Amino acid sequence: MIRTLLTLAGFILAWWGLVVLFDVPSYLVPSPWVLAEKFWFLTTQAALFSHVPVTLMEIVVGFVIGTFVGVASAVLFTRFPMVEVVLNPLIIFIQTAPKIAIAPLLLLWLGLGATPKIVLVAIVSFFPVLSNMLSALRSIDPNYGALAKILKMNALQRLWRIELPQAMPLLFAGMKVGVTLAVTAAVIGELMGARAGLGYLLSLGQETADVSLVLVAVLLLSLIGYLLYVALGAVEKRLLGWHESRSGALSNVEG
Amino acid sequence: MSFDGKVLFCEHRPNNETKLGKVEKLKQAGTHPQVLVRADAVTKIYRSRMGESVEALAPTTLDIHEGEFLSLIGPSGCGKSTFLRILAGLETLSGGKLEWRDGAPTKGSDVGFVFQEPVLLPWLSILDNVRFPLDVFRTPKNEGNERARAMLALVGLGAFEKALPKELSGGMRQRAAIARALVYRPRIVLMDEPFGALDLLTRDRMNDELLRIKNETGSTIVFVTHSIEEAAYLSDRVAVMSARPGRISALHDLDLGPERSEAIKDDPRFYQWLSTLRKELR
Amino acid sequence: MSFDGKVLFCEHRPNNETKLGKVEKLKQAGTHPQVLVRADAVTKIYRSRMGESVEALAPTTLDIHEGEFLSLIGPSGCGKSTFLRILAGLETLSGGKLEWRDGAPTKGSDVGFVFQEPVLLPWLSILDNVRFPLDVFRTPKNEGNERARAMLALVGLGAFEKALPKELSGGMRQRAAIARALVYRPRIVLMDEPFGALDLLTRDRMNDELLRIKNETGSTIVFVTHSIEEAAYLSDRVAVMSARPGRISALHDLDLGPERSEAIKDDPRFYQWLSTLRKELR
Amino acid sequence: QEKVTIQIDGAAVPYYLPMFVADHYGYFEEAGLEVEFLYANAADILNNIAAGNVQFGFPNGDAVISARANGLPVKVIHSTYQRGIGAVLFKNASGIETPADLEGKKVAVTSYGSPNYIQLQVMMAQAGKSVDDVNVEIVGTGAILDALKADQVDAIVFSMLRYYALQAEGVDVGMIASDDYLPSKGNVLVTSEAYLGSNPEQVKGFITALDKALRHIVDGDVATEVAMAIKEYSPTFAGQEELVTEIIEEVFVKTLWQSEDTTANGFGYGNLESWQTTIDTALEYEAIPEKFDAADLVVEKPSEL
Amino acid sequence: MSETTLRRLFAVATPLLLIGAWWAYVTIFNVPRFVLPPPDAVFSELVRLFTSGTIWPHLAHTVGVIVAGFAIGSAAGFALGFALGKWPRIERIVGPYLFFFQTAPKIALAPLFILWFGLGLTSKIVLTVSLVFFPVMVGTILGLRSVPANLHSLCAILKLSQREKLVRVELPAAVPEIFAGLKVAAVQATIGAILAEWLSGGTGLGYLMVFAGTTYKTPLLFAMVLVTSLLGIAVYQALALTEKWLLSWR
Ligand SMILES: Nc1ncnc2c1ncn2[C@@H]1O[C@H](COP(=O)(O)OP(=O)(O)OP(=O)(O)O)[C@@H](O)[C@H]1O
Ligand SMILES: Nc1ncnc2c1ncn2[C@@H]1O[C@H](COP(=O)(O)OP(=O)(O)OP(=O)(O)O)[C@@H](O)[C@H]1O
Ligand SMILES: Cc1ncc(C[n+]2csc(CCO)c2C)c(N)n1
Ligand SMILES: [Mg+2]
Ligand SMILES: [Mg+2]
Repeated sequence: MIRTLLTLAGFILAWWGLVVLFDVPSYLVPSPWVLAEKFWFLTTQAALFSHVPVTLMEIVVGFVIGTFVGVASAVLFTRFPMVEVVLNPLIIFIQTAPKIAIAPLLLLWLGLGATPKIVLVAIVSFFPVLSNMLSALRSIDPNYGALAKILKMNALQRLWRIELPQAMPLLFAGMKVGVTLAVTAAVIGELMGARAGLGYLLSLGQETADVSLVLVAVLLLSLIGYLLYVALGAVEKRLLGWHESRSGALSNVEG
Repeated sequence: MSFDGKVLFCEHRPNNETKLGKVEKLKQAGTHPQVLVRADAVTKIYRSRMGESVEALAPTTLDIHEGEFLSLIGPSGCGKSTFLRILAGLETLSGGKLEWRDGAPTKGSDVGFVFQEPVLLPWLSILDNVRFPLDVFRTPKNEGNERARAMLALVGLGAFEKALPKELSGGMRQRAAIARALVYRPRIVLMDEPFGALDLLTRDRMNDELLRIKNETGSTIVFVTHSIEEAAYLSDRVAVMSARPGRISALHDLDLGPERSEAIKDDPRFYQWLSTLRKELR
Repeated sequence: MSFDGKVLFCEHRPNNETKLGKVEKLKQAGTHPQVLVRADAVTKIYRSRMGESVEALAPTTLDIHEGEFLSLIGPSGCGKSTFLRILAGLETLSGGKLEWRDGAPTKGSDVGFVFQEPVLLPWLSILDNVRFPLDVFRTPKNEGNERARAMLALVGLGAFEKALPKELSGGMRQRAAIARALVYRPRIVLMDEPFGALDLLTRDRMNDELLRIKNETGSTIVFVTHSIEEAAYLSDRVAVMSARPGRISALHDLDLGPERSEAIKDDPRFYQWLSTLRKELR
Repeated sequence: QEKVTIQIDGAAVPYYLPMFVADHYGYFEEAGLEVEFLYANAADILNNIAAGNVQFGFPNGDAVISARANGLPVKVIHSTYQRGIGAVLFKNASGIETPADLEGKKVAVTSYGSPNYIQLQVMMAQAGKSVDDVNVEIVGTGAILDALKADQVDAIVFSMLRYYALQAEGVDVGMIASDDYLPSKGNVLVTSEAYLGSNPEQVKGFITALDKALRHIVDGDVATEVAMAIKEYSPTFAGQEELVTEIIEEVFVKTLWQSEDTTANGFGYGNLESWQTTIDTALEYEAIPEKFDAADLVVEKPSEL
Repeated sequence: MSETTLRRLFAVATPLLLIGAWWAYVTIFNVPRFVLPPPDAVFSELVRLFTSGTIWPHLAHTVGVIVAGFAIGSAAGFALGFALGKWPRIERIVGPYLFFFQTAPKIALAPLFILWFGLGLTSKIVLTVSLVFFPVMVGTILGLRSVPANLHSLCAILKLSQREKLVRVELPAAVPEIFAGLKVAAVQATIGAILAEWLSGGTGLGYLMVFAGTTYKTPLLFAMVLVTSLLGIAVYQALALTEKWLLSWR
């Protein structure tokens, strides 16, 4: 904790130093002080923190949906490989199709509210979860399948008691990638049409050439993403104490 | 032989009181032993990655009797595990068929399997691993814990219930896997070299415990081992397998009576069987 | 004892010609056996996930002599694997120290290790798995193939060189792992129940092969087994361990002579040792 | 009360004062409308209007021409800004003063299909040169301002509003207004043909409210309204009230919202001739695929709808 | 019908079905062209682009950015993943910055890239790389850390050098995790290339999309979306095939 604060302080000092040393104009990179002022100004005058929950909600709800659908699809794909054959091109199409291009379509189908943003977040966080979960399910030692068969476990029990725990490390890796993409997706969603949210603030900053506003929005967005990431890491640590990736097997130090 | 009469799965459990071999006893009583499952010309051909095929099991016919203790012995790679896995329904057949008297077991709690390697769930403590089948069968948690703890004490792991599998020695893991297979008292238990990683003392203790459990529950046990002593000590019948292609080369009905204890090791018949089996394995 | 004189690692290999135990013979010759490595009050405490600690190895002192065959026997969970892994440098010490006569082995080809479970690389064929150490040591491919094939033939897997590990039976995998540990003729071989998954016949053959290889190369072998017969048949010395905390409770210098063959099983001293060891294990 | 949505180009900047005034003083309510403001880029706005996702839009006039030429059934119902707001922006240090000075300079436009590019072509042609004499760089809307700020380019052709934004940021910028070379329209009120047909009352109501707001601002005190708008609709501009007031008084009130045409015909008058010139020039420079009649696009007298 | 025939059948049938559904949706709901053009309009646009040859420089440019960005990004992600995976201390020190940077929306950072790397190809590749490296890095870290403990023991016994251990044991063992990352990275590479071209430059499929978007040439827009997706699918399939081959031992 203390070290985190120290490195943070060091980072800010270095930033300040560079800005002062090279006399970087504030319209290119504002100094930490200018930024702090902006932050204070936005908080007191422009209800900055009314924008945070808007975006946070889009990210969290979309991410949860995306993760859930990702896991479910992976399970479906491993149970019925044909489903993957049929759906995979469509999935990659949806992933790579520039969201900006299909924005009006999304609005047409989903309206103007939070839904299209949530759907966008869900779409992008879905894919890393799917990809990693598939990989995980396919890596499971067949012996565990045999155990499940002996005990005549039904599909749900197998999923819940054997496959999910086993897939947990890769699933979390997928979720970590997913959560970082979710932030960007929420921003893109808000660019399609919004009146609040950090993505909206960001575009407002760009519209008005206000670098500090842009940076405050970006930093808050990153912070949201980072905190979600850290939260995932904490949950992972709790759940994955048993796994090799958590036991320092690499460094060969004793437990 | 026809499978007449609708007898409930494992309903009929012989009560072993005499010193006669089970099959013998049943013969005396004028009844045939109840066939629980018949492997009828069962074969298994594995197709390897290179497209070559390995005949792991040549057409093999074998009846497994209700309530018996049947051992499989044979050289490494002769198809013992394959046969066991086929009985458990883990392997598809390349030929022949498996006839269950009352249809293949439908409940998970009907069959217990001890794999050749202990297949423990690495994220569960030893207690949770042993309780795992009970959880799957929705046994109340309290009762499950009690039974799992009792089983752990039996295999000498009472002090390790909180440990993770990776924190155990090889033999301890194997014992945990045995506990898991027995904790729900399955009607038929298939064991693939369960005691291979155990020292003599532990092994002897486990042998006796296994017999005790079997007598209590009347389970049918099919048992793979490399130890001839173990096979002779435990079994009603011993099937000797030979390799490439795997098949049953001899099948013996041991006349050592249903009750086994250390005393049996002084029985001259026991030594006779040892030497017979040893010879057949060469 | 001081380690005086700079003798090259494993340079001095006793030539066993008499029927005397090695230690005995060296004593007669007026020399002490060369200590290859000394475990000096070595202890190992595992700290488990829950913060509890398990004393796997109480302070243990043991000299391992150059060129000897030393067996470790003891109940499951007593610390045999732990001790072996400590010798191999796979485990950090919680106390004490390991003194190598000429410094700890620096080359990969100095030490061979057979793990309790066969540790094969699942993506390599059996031949590639066995050749793996040779590839690592940059042996020319041709020579490597030749040596790996010879080793595979020795363990009876000649026909399976193209198979993947998962296509083998448990015992076959174990044999492949043994072949891999021996293919580069390491100076010291540490074997953790290498023959546990093998049938009697294969086991006997492997025992003899192991002795042959040892005599050819003069390697030092530390061997964990659950079979007292095996220990007595193979070893110059047998260390008996007892459990919780693991320690060496007895250390025997078997006076069965350096040359071992089936004949030894008729030697009354062999039976004496068996019963001694059996008693000590109780 | 009818719920309608208007999508406005860009973000909530106080220059959209008429909208805010109409909302704040209940002019929309009077017209039976409950108006929701949303923000997006011009192309999305026009697509959404055409698709029926939103009822009204307030995009740039040039974008509407392009949309209409490509078959989007959109209609300009109020030519709110009488002049174009495109402009060449540059740092004064670059020495640029007239279009002729752009020769040999790096000039960024957002795309070869954008109105900015036509404006640049027209400017160069009128200076007796050609667009080939400048180094045109394509930089997207998201980065074009930063490209200028960081001296990646010498000039950009973009919205003149950025001129004020840059000045507020402390950048020493200059501007050449495109409208002096090629007349066009800035933000205009747009709806779809379908909505105009089915909901003429709402459309009329909106226009009435907007006109009322414009009148309110023009006749009243800009400073008061700007303070109100910033406080309620555009809080990030807090502290810049004076600057904004000055810009609105000098630029918007004098040159954008009012013209000779509006004095004669009321706010939002659609001068078809001037619109047609813009359309024809776009065609001439191949920015639109085919010619069409300005009257099909623009309502000449909004108040008479 | 065998599974492979079914697979082949569906490889053709799925796209056809999708196109059918697209066409039906457009006709039945009378969706206007500027929202979603009918398939035939998009295809004739595609045919026009390819026969006239105008697409080639754009396609080549985008493919170049995708390939370069994917290659450099994967390599960087792998190298970083290796460093962070091997030395948890490094992860503790630089990890937070990396994760923080990664969650920053790239659209917002893009101007910064232009500031640092100019208007040319470099900033586009850097932008793509910044999207590509992360999933590969996360996969690599996990892959390396999940190598079974007993394989580490084997390497310790044979005293494998760091490099040799990586090549002979850790990489093969980590293939599933790394490829899970690479597949996500493939998709990210196409998104990155399009995003980069959307920000600057007058060539590339991304530029054509902006052009099409601002000039309401919806068939062109969707033609580009289609081509981009096909590129993504191609990269993805190539990866899936490679993975299948590498994991044929399973
Ligand atoms: N990684 C670990 N973490 C915690 N405890 C461990 C770990 N490895 C081993 N132990 C404990 O150390 C003790 C000795 O284990 P070891 O594997 O050395 O036994 P062993 O003699 O080889 O037994 P076996 O014959 O069953 O293989 C056991 O009680 C075991 O629970
Ligand atoms: N998945 C597989 N693919 C191909 N061949 C296999 C497979 N599993 C087993 N085999 C082959 O089948 C034969 C029998 O194997 P099985 O495991 O039944 O032997 P086993 O009698 O249990 O031997 P052990 O005592 O060594 O465990 C072996 O020759 C083995 O190579
Ligand atoms: C306050 C404000 N007004 C209008 C626009 C619309 N716009 C975007 S680009 C451009 C120049 C095109 O010629 C214009 C006018 C804006 N973004 N912000
Ligand atoms: Mg087997
Ligand atoms: Mg052990």
